[in-house]
Amino acid sequence: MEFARNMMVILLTAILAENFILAKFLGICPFLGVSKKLDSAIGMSTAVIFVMVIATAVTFPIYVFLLAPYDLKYMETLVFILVIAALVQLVEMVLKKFMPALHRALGVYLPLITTNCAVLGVTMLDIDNWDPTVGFGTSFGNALLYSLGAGLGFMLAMVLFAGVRSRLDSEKTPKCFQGMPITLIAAAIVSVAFMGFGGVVDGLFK
Amino acid sequence: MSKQSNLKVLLNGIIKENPVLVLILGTCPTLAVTSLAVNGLGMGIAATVVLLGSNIVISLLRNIIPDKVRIPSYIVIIAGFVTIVSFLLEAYIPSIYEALGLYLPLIVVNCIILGRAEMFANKNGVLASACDAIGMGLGFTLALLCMGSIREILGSGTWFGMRIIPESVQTMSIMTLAPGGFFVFGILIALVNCILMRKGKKPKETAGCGGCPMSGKCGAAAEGGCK
Amino acid sequence: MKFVKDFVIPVVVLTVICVVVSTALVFTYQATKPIIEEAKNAEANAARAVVLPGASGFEAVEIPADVEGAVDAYKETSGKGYVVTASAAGYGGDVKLMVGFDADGNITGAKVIEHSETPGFGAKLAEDSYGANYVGKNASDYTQVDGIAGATITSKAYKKALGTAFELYSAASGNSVEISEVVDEPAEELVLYTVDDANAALVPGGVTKYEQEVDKIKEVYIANDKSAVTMVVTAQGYHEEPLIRLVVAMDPTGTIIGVKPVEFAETEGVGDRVGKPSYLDQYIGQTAADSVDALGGATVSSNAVQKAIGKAVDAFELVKGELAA
Amino acid sequence: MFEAYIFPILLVTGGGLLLSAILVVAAKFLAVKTDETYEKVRVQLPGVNCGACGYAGCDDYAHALCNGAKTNLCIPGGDKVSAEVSAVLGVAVADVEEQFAIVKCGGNCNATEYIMDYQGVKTCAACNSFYQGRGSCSHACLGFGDCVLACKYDAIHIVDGIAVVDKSKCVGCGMCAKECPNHLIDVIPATSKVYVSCSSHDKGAQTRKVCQDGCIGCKKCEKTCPTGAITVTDNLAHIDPALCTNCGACVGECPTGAIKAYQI
Repeated sequence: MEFARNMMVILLTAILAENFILAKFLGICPFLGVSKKLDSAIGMSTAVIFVMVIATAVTFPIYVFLLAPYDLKYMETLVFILVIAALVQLVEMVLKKFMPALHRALGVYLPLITTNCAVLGVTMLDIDNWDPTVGFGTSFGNALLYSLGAGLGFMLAMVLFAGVRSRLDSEKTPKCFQGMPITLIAAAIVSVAFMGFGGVVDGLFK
Repeated sequence: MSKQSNLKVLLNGIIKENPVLVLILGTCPTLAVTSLAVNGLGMGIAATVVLLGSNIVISLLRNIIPDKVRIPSYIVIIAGFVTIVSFLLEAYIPSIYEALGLYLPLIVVNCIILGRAEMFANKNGVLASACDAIGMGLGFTLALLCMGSIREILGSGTWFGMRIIPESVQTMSIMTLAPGGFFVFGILIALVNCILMRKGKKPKETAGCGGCPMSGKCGAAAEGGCK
Repeated sequence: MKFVKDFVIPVVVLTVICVVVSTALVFTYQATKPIIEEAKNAEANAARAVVLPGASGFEAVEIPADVEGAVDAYKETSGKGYVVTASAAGYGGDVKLMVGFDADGNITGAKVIEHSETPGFGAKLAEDSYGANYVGKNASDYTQVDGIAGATITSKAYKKALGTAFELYSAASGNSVEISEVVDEPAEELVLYTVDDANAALVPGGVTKYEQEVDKIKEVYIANDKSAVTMVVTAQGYHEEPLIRLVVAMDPTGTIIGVKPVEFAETEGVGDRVGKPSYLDQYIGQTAADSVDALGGATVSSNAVQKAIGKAVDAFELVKGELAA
Repeated sequence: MFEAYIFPILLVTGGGLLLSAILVVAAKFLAVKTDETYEKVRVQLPGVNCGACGYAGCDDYAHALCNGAKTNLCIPGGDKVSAEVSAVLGVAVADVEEQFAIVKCGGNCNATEYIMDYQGVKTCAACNSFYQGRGSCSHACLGFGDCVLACKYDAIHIVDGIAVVDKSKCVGCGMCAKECPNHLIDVIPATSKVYVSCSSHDKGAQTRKVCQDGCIGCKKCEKTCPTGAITVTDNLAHIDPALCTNCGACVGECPTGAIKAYQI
């Protein structure tokens, strides 16, 4: 029971309380650029979840077994970004080969993910949340869960926003507010709502 | 583009093509770090130093790096500079290092730096790229500084720590939190749009994809995801 | 040739770049490492000096592994005392607290060095002014210091971290200290009286009803031995229609000797704290209604109580003659 | 000494080499075998995925073309695409039967008026589901431009409240026809110049009351048409493009002007 409760706390905090876009400001470039249409938003978010989980699966062990024992924390940035860039290429090839339909839907967004702050951000946050006292198994599980939650939070914000934007476009907004500014103000309001979740998650499980 | 006088390239970065307010690039640090003006300034300067270094090195090596490994080598160079800057900050200005926290290493994936490297540095001489880097860097720092100042003054009533609004007035602490960032950024871009419109130029329609290095290869831009 | 141009050169260039960049990194890291260490220590020692005034240098002390929430412990080189850091889970995340002790275990200073509590409420505990309340307290009476209203979770976390700090102190200094546990103050319930019970509680000698209406107050009672007067006063609370009814007792000189709640329909958990003895008893010994400041987070209900008691104080002037001189 | 200096350099360079090796090997093994003709043919097709050729989009049509489908089915591409595809496949060029879209509703703002000031979601689909739309005639064009959004060739616009097709740009892909909730848009061969600009099956009296431009089912056109191309079913005239010789007799005869002709 304790294990399930702990998992739910990690997952829900990553999705709601510390939402990657609306609370942590990671991945804003695609958020502003790609959330214009619902299908591109969903496509992008699925690709991001896919790469986030795989990136964590690869970078977390690298850090725990290769970097930490030799006090190489400063190499973290260089190694992680290289791994993510290579990973994106690999995922694109694998998708193209084995799942052409999925590649046609998601492959379009994969190059955009290499320069996406959210993916590198999640790998680094996993390292911050890693405490060495807990065994590798559980902390690796937590890291994967956290990146899955982060991806789902990313998708929640993107899809939520594709809906908001399509309604915003048909409304009459003042000339200079059209396009980006009105979207940002709408994002501000939505992020206030997400701020409220902080207490909810703690209250729910404490 | 390369024949312009270097000064023009410099000014272009600050006003005409301000990376944050006009091209809407590098928005992650802009929103995240500007809860205090001094943090905005710190991030701006750190990004400028990295941009300057990487632009110079990339424009030096532009004929040597073959096209096949262009992106990975740029990434390695930029990551190198970012790590060096974070060492210097951690050693000499620990307060800024603590404040920037996670967003300092994230400069690596900042669209401005990779974008300028891909768009400008690998096509022009060292001096022009250096000027462009300084221009873009200053534009970035200015935008961050004014974002930071607005949010700090409204949010905690101080500016660079000096108290502006008297203690008795209740400050809007939401400005220092996440929603404030979105809100102030939206208002700033609306302001820039108004100025651009009054001068007759159409505000930049594509959001972020225009200057993003990956837009060439990325389907989202082509598919109009960025309109 | 195409193979070389197409495959070998790119890999070679990339490898060379990797080697160059990583060597640059390694050398810069080794160069700046001492400076970073020294900067970190200087910063930490500065913070420790704030918490333990007059400290010259610190040396690390082994901390027991089983102490939950322990971060580190340092002994002051000239034996002036100890500085320990402990952390506890607060509202928004962990609250890291640095506590200084003198040689025999009294707190010399407490400072929050890391927290993510909500600004305006939990963050108030991080201000130095709050830490100062604990100076001089020791292991047994540190729980008496009351937390900040409106930030109960953070206040509890603060005290829990202090408890851990005491454990670290006893481990570091060797003299074992009896640490009083953080006991949650018994949740005060709102005890409502009927008018007669209130009168009986306030004036043991019994009261008789005063026949006239005094300044719009209908129920006024005079103590049989004329030593006190009690009045039932009302005011609109937070929700406008339901009233706050209190029984206020005053002695011949006009000082309040007690206030009992008769009717209290304020919001549960926020407004009704104003009806509890811990707040109402503050009026005892006061002559004016506004001498007790409002309760944080329940300003509207506190103002209503003040208004009600104010009515009693004003009416007292008219009925003063009835009491014994 | 080794750990602090040499190991990080080895780690980074080794890691870089390992990653690039994996990528190169993967590029070799995972290379997707795409046959050239499919690529070359697919490039010629406009990529509108409209389905006018009868296949599920351009990729599907390109595959079908590789195994011998007819090269003149791509309506939007027209003769140009048909010629290029035949050139690539080395098949005889067959010209494409040009088509374009028509809007079977003439009820613009001077012919009819709205019965409500609709403030809901500004799309035809939404408006149509709200008590059959805002027009006094329930079959009318709602004027919110769902078809305009669907058209990739910018060939249809809202003029005076109703959709109007711009013949010069329309390629007949039929994407707009799919979007229209009242199914007012048809795709007819370019050869026929005359069409009925109404889709109302209401009784004549009712149509006359709500719209001056509607077909009241008086059957005059049916009588005067020399080739019998017009049939009036359920109070609405329908012209069969195959029989129609564009003589224009019906246009003059129609009392309400519901039958319109193109000038080309």
